[in-house]
Amino acid sequence: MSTPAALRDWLITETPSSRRQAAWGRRYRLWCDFRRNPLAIGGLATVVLLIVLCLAAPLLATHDPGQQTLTNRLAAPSAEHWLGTDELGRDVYSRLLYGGRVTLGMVVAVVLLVAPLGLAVGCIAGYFGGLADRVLMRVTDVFLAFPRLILALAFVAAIKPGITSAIAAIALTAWPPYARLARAETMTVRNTDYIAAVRLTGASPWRIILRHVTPMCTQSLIVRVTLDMSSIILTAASLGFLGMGAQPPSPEWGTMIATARRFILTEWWVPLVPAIAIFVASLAFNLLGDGLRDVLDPKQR
Amino acid sequence: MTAVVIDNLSIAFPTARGISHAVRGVSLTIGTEKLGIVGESGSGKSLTARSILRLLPASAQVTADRLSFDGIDVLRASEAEMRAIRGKRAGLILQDPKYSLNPVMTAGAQIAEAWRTHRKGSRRAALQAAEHLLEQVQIRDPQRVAGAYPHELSGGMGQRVMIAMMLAPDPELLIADEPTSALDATVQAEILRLMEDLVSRRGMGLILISHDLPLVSHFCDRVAVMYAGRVVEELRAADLRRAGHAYTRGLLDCLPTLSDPKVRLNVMTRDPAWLT
Amino acid sequence: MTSRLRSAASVAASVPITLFGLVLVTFLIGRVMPIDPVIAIVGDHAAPDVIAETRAELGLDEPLPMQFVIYVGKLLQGDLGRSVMTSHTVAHDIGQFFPATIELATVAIIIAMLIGVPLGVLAAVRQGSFTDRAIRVFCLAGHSVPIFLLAMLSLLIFYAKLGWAPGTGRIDVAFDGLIDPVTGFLTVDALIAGDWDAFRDAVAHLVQPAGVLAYFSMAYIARMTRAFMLDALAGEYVITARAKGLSSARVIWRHAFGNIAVRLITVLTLTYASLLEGAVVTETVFSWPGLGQYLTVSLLNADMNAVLGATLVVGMIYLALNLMADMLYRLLDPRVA
Amino acid sequence: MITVENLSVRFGSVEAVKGVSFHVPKGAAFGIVGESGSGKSTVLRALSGLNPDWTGRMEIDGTALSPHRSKDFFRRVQMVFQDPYGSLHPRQTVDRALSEPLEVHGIADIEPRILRALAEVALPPAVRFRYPHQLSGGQRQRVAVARALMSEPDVLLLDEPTSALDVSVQAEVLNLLSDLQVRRGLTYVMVSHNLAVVAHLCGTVGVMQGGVMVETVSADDLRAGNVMHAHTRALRTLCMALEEPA
Amino acid sequence: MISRRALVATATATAALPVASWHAAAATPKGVLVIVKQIDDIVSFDPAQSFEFTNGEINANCYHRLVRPDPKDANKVAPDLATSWDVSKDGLEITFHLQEKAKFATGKTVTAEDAAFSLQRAVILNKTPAFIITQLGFNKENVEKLIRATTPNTLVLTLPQPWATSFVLYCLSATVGSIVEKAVVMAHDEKGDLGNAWMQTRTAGSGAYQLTSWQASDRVICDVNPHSSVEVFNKRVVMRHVPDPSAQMLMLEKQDTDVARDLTPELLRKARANKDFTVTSAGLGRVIYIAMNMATPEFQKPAVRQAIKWALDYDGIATNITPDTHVVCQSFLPAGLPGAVPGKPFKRDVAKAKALLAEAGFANGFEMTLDHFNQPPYNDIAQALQANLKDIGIKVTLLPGESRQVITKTRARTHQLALLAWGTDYFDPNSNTQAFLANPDDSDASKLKILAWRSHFVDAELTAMVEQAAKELDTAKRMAMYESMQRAAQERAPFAFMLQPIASAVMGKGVSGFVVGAVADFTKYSAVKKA
Repeated sequence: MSTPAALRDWLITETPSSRRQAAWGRRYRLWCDFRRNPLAIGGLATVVLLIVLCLAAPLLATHDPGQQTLTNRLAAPSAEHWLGTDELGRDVYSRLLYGGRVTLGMVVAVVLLVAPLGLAVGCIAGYFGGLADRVLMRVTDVFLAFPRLILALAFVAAIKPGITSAIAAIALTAWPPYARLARAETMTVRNTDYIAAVRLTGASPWRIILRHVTPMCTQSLIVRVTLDMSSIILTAASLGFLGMGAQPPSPEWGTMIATARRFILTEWWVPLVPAIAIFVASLAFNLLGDGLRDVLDPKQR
Repeated sequence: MTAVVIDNLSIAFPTARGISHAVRGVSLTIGTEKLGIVGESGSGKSLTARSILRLLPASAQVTADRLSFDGIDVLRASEAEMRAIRGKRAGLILQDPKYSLNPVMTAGAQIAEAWRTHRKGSRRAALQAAEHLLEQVQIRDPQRVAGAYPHELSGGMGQRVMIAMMLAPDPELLIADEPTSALDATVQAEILRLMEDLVSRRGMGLILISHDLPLVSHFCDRVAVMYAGRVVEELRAADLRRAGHAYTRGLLDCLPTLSDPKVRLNVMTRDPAWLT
Repeated sequence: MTSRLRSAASVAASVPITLFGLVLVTFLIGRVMPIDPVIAIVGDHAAPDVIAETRAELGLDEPLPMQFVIYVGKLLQGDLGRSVMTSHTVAHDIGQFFPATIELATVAIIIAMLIGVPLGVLAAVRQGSFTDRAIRVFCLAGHSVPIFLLAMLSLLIFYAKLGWAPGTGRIDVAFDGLIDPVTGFLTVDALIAGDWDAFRDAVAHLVQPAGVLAYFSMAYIARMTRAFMLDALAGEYVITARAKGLSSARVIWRHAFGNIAVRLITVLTLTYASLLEGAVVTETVFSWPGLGQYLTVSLLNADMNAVLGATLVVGMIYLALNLMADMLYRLLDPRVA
Repeated sequence: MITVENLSVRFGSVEAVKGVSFHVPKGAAFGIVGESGSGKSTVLRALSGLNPDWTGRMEIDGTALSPHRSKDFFRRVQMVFQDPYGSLHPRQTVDRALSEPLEVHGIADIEPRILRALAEVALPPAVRFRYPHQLSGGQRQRVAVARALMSEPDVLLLDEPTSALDVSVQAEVLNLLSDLQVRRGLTYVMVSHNLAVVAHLCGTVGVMQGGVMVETVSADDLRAGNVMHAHTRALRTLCMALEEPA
Repeated sequence: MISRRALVATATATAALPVASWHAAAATPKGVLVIVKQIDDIVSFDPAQSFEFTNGEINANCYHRLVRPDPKDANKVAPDLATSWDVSKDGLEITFHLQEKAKFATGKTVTAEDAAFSLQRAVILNKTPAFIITQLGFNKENVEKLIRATTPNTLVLTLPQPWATSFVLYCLSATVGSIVEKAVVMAHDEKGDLGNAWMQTRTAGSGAYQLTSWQASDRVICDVNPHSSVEVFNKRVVMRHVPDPSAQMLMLEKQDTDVARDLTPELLRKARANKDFTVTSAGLGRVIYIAMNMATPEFQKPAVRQAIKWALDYDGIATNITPDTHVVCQSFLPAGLPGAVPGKPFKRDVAKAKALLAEAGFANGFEMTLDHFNQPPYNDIAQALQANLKDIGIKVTLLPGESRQVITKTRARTHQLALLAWGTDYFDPNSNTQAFLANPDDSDASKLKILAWRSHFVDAELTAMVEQAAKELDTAKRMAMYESMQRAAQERAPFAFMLQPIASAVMGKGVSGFVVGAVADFTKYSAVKKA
């Protein structure tokens, strides 16, 4: 265990001696598969880098992201302001770093809300079938049939614009596909012999769902979540575009572009910088998700 | 006289933990005869047979001193040359018609497609030929079957369609990869008898791949027994009782039988020396 | 066949329930919006007696459940009410705005399909190769940019710099008001009027916003096509087809693709539905007077009749498309019993 | 031990099992043989409680079975499935699979029981933390048997337990099953399409065709050819013909 | 269908419309004036109902009124349909003498009968803008007696109570005073709505243009009134809805539009740098201000209100955030309106503001919320205000909202600070003065619930003075009263007036004569020429 080689042997051994070793061995093998996809590795590296940059924002930022200098607005990149200044003379580079915290934080929050909800609804509907399925799926249908952005907009407007309501709004519109996915997975899993075997041990339906069905759904869900992260960023940006996203002075990437897009013909670098950030983050999440799918969910590819 | 010559064929696949050798140094020569290739799952019998038509997965690494079909070097032939062999000169029948027939095309259309690809006839002629072929595989109402989708056919019916399709261009060699293992015992016998009959009547060669040694011996002239990627023994089907290799004998001995009840079955002890 | 129809009918039967849920949720949203709908109608400067009069006119002084009952009652008679923003009936507005969106989404889905599907097939055939990766990155790139930015970049490049595409709007000023709105689809109306120049102009105006939407949705289509194709190419019947000596083009398109076509219809239908509802931002940038814009503006003005009506229509179209995909699946795929 | 009377099972408009009756004494092995679609697996699933839509009467140890089974039933009656690839949860180690029945039934000392179970089915302790995909087909089926034995049942339902295995492995599993029966005094109901396999393990064989049990015959009579029904005779003839190499 | 097409064809007859497709079109079609603008504010074209900026401008081009604001001198009204008028000594009776040249689009001459009907109709319909006339004392019952045509071209208006004549005339110059063609309107009367439903999407006036079609959030097309005596250079005006300012700029550069109306400060700067373009601008009759709700205990202290007024960086915001689009304005009467007092008494003085706060007992500051519209420039201004107030110790939490959401909130009087905008309803100082200062009843049952009421600003002296000023017959004296009220407001009112928006329009290459003004009336499409 002390050397990398020993660790590797410990991980890939065909005869693990504990559950923990078996689980880590499985993860390591997945990692080995994942590692062979350069695009996915690129995506992962970028995501990790972004997270590190955002966590280290206070160390890396050159300015207070909220500090206004009205006399120096929309300045071009310079030694003082590496990426220029925005419409209120704030340092774009520093705002970008802090904005990543908000944006990525929103993404994480949405995912943490959506995935368990969708999983629960889908698994319950799929496993029990019958009335529970019909009721839950009708509710899912209502939310699916709702124009998504409108639902989010209405929700935000009904509460008040801001990060929390944007998160809630995006979550509100994002869960139905997860429920559908989890339901579909559950329906296939439910009829397998291994679930039949568990049923024959006399286990309760809840135990079966929780311990045996959900693990089969989580993998495709993880993939879907990773691929969705970019949509979440983009939805947040669209909300920002329509004035309903994170609100100024909060430096959220989507809101940054949304407020700066009016300078696209004049001070084009102001909207371009957060746009590149969003592009890079989205692409990284997408590539990561694609790579994860190849590994975790070979049948979907 | 068509001859398939396989000399020192090896097939390997790259995996996460190095190269896995599926077939190692197999040599076989097949003429106009009925050859059975027998072995347990993973013994490489299927890969060996498919390599003749170069129908292996893209990741397979194939090497051979010689792999030829009627003098054509299969390893170096162009895709067009291979297409001239596939179907036209050698047919392939797979295990389960549920998967090996295209589920969204009618049986008739699939047979007609095979016929047209190699005979260049009109659509109508092809469909007529298809119905005629279905008659040849002893289907009583060929018109209904021709219009049916694979999932509407029973397993035996589907396998007959498969045979008809492969016979359409009148090939010289038929490779049957476990053609009956998905079928019930009664149907299995019918299909094998049908194949044997067609092959003999048309003077074709047959390669029958199976895990069922007694079964193969009933329908083939010669049997090659494979174990872990190698041919461990080649013998005439009639000589099976006198098989020399312990593996071959083991396969026969471990079967429960109706005629000879035992309290405990014989269990094969695998000699590591078989692998070398 | 009858069992197929019966199961399809049971799916169809669920639609009214879903629609009712849709109406209820929309209605509630409308009521919790912190915007006084009366202000949207009479403005901020109106006198108190005008405000009170309008409030009564709108039935807003009734209790909430009563308002809902009244609304549903009118709805069942096909009365969507009147939009306060446009002074027209909501039905009239939808008739005016929706064709623009449909036209846009339809062209977009056609472009996305014509490019995305072959790319997906190519990626699957060349799985793991450079081509596969290049296609992946190309498609994902379109899905990684906020669509308003994609739209503005497109305007900047293809309209302002290169001059390849006309600007915003549905048609050139020169044709404004010349085409009688028969169907509401400008291209069709231009053809009905026999005005080829107007037709060409309308098509030219469509290409750019539709292209942007198409690029945005292409990633999903290409990705699903690739996944389905990989699935299909791994099928035993593909080996059968190759063993028959078919050309690889025929194996790929007739056999493998033939098997995924029906599943792809579902993907395309859902993408189409999302385009119908999701074109708000593109419509804003391209000044496209579509339903997305109508919905957004109405929502932010608390024009609840318009919001309810348009949401209902979008929801209905969504459900109808879903239903259609389902039916097509049941009718076209011989495997579904 | 097991009595089935006039059991019928419908799937929608199709009657898959039409009034099947049989009786299995305690400690005996009863085989059901038939071709695909004959309804043999359906009988087993109805008996196991996996399919609640049946009519007729079923008793185990004198107790009539209802469509909904008690926890105690699942402790006493266990099943081994045809395909060991499908019957083990792909994301769970052998250890998890074996401890699950113990946890469900609240049985203590999980650790020694698992080790004992592995030993009983002749699996080395090293496989305990492997995933199903790291095991061979034979090993998997042994794990499946071990899992079925964890709750110490009286009755084992075997659904084509060897048909997905190579013949050499089949012999090993069949030997294991007969050893276990002797050692534990288990009652077996086994379903198979292979007459020789069924006759090997079971003293009595029921032959099914088209949802009907056309004949119940002892293994000895079957071997001797003392059969009444034409379908039994046809199956027997085919089996005999293929046993002898050409 | 054919006939409509033919009509359009003749209307644009100067040259057959170029059947050019997009790539061939180097410029907008000849004889067609193309304007890009956000036009989703249009609700109705009926002058008795219309109260939005865009309809106001189009109405001004389609209708005559008795009198109009004078673009040259804000302190005068100019003749329009009425060439002259006589006022009785007591100021209670005004007799208007109408011109005879004005002709409706139907070809009929405009009569005093039409004019009287139009004003009566506005009062009877009692839609939003009706208060401009009804505040003079007209109502459904008396209006037919008090406004009447005595000859085909003489209209006599009797006031129910004495009002300053200038006030009355300014009120009549509003959009609501537009003269519609009685016969046409009444032909479309439905259930006694005086043609309101029909008129929402049409015009029936005697202006230079008439409305041809309106598609909400898409376009408005006006064609020339063939019977108008006004000389017109462009037979057709097309106003297109282009919500995105950058797109407007691109269209201007590509010569796909003649005039762009909603350019941002940055784009205006770019436009000024382009010698092909002509930028025209004028201060609007609007004011952006901060409302301090006096329900909040802190704001009941005058020193706190003054401290906020001294804390704001008026010039910094105007020159940096809103260059070209707003100027500093510290009075409720923005420049260009009659009675407006120039001058900027306040400037950013952090020390003074802090001292005032300390004086009020808030040396350590306090926390407040600020509601504002979540669109530019309000969100930028709000952020700057947040920074300004932080400097004097007031911690502000921004509460952005859709405009009507913020308005709903301020009407419910639940805001603390709110950044708002107010536009004058008619071209008379009374409009804004009354809105900001008059609050005769601060209860929830009040009949006058405008700005003073919404911020609980109760000042009996000013409330009385507002009414006095509206009745003062001596114009000079009247204007002096407004001046003193503006000074008082700066001292006492819970409003910090900050900015006056500037309307700008950019004319593309070869376009001239487009004018914007404090009120929509000053924009005359007929005067626009294209090279």
